[in-house]
Amino acid sequence: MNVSLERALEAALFAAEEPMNVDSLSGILGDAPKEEIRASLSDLASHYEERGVHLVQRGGRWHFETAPDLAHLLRREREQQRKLSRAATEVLAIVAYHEPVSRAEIEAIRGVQTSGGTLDVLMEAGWVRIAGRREVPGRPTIYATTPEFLDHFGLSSRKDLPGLAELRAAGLLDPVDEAFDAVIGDGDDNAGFMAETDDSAD
Amino acid sequence: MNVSLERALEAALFAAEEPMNVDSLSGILGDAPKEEIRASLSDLASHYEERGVHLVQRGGRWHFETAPDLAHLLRREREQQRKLSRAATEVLAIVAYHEPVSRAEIEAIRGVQTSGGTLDVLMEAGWVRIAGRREVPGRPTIYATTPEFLDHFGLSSRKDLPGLAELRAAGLLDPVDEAFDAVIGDGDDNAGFMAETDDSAD
Amino acid sequence: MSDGALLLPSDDDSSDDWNGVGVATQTDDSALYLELDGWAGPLDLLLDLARRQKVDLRSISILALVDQYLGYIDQAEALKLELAADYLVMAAWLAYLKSALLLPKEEQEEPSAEELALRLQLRLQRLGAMREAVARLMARDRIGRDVFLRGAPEGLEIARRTRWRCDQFALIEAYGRVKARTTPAVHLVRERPVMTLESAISRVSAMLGVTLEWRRLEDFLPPHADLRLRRSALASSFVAALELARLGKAEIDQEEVFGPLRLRRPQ
Repeated sequence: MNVSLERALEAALFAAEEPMNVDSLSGILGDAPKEEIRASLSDLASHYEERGVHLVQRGGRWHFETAPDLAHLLRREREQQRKLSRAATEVLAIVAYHEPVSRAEIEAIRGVQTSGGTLDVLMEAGWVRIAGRREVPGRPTIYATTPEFLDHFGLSSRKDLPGLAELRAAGLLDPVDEAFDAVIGDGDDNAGFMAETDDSAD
Repeated sequence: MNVSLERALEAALFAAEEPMNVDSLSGILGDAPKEEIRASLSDLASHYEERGVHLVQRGGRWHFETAPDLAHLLRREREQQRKLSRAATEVLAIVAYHEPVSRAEIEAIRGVQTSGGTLDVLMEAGWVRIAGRREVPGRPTIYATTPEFLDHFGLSSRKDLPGLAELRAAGLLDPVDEAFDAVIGDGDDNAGFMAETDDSAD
Repeated sequence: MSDGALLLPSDDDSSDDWNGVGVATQTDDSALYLELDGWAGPLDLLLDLARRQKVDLRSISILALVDQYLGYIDQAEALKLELAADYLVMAAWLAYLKSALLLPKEEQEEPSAEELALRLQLRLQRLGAMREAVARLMARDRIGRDVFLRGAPEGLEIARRTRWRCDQFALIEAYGRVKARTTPAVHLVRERPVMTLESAISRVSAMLGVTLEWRRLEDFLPPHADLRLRRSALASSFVAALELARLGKAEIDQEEVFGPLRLRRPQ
């Protein structure tokens, strides 16, 4: 165990205003070997496991946070978080589980139009970003989640999304058309069964 | 040693936005007995003594801070040396020979477009400054060199620009000679560089 | 997938489990049936109704669902509640689906009612899956709600300064390179004193007013002007003279080719 590296990492991560990845930690610590940093981070994380503060990794970036079981002590100290609307939480989940995903695809799943404001709120929160365009006619913008999203929801990676593996295995993340073809066997496609709905209570 | 109290104190002090005294800690922790809090704080402080983060008490209030011996890691100026790019060198030379000069003029002289980033680099280097605006339609920003430029290149004034006379003798400066003379000859930047004059005869 | 999973097997099942809106209204959350803004669109309402069947979404009865939806729409219309157009579009579509589902199979058109029902079911499954995902996602330990970051981090100061390097030689060389590469396209017109035609006309006609004698054109120029102004004034005054002659306000005389040009007031 490299005590001095561990101390330095501890100090750097305590002082840091944002989660840090191994690269930037290495940069701060005079280009310490990344393998050693990884080992020390893992030692540090186990040291903190039982304590009131935990060292966690989210999307490749490390930060300290308070232990979840102590939330009740700390919560009242904090101002209430702005609550996301139901539409926003739903759009967020769809982006997270289906990313990258276009607005039309989000709307197809929700069955209602999604106001641009909803995506804006999620982008402003820093949880959703524009991830380019889909190379299909019309080149629609596609959206994906950000590292901050993983931070906020305590996910080490997208693989940690609750139920992701099961949903994927059940084909529930596949588009309806694909699932339909899979069930029916051949692709009789133009059953466009549902009129695309207009605006509704969103 | 009261582990759960210690964990709670650790989390509370970690999340606190300012140092906390025993009273307010007791308030957060459901009115825990202050004697126990004091004992746990002292245990915690010894636990952290050898670590990269210390728990310290100042004027009766407790907070975490990074270990003093690691301060150099966290406040580090990283200076990197970089060679000025070819494009930036050209722009710098043009500014030096023609100042004050607008970006459009720089581009006209170089014969290629100049990215705004190039001038930014020169300004960041401290060699070029904004010298106002040219009083022509569009009021373009004009640029000039700084005293640091003279220092760095070992010139006592712009008139010392080495090779100036030679360049001119070689005819390299001819097409812009007049403008150059006008600038060198009198310091009046607004000498209607490009403006057609009205009746100035009477 | 069997037909049974896709469709309600038969009428008896639906009549047992479901007795129309009236019954559904008496369930614990009867408010559901009055709260029109509670759903994010028809699909959402359908999902909610499907959940009431308390079975896996893969084995819901589409027919029962259709009846419930249509019942809801009827109820809402009876209460004179304003329905968004998309609810009515869905109702029309579901009414069509229902009638198709009740037709004997051989009379069905393409796509078959079963296929349409399957698509609806697949959509509901997908929306349902996301609804559960939302609940599970929002229940995680979230920063600022369940876990907290350091309240007052010192911050890492990494002032990254770049020191740019360049020397005199590189500078001069660069300038020479630019010059060698391009013929400058900047046209810099220096400020230059000129005499406009208007001022020449007024000057020449004023001076013609004070004498009757022939006078050389050069005499009409400003006496102390520098060379460049004189050239401008000469050109302007020449044109002014022609203009005044055209107007009959001056006479012009030139005795030989390239000889002096003389002016006077008309006699």
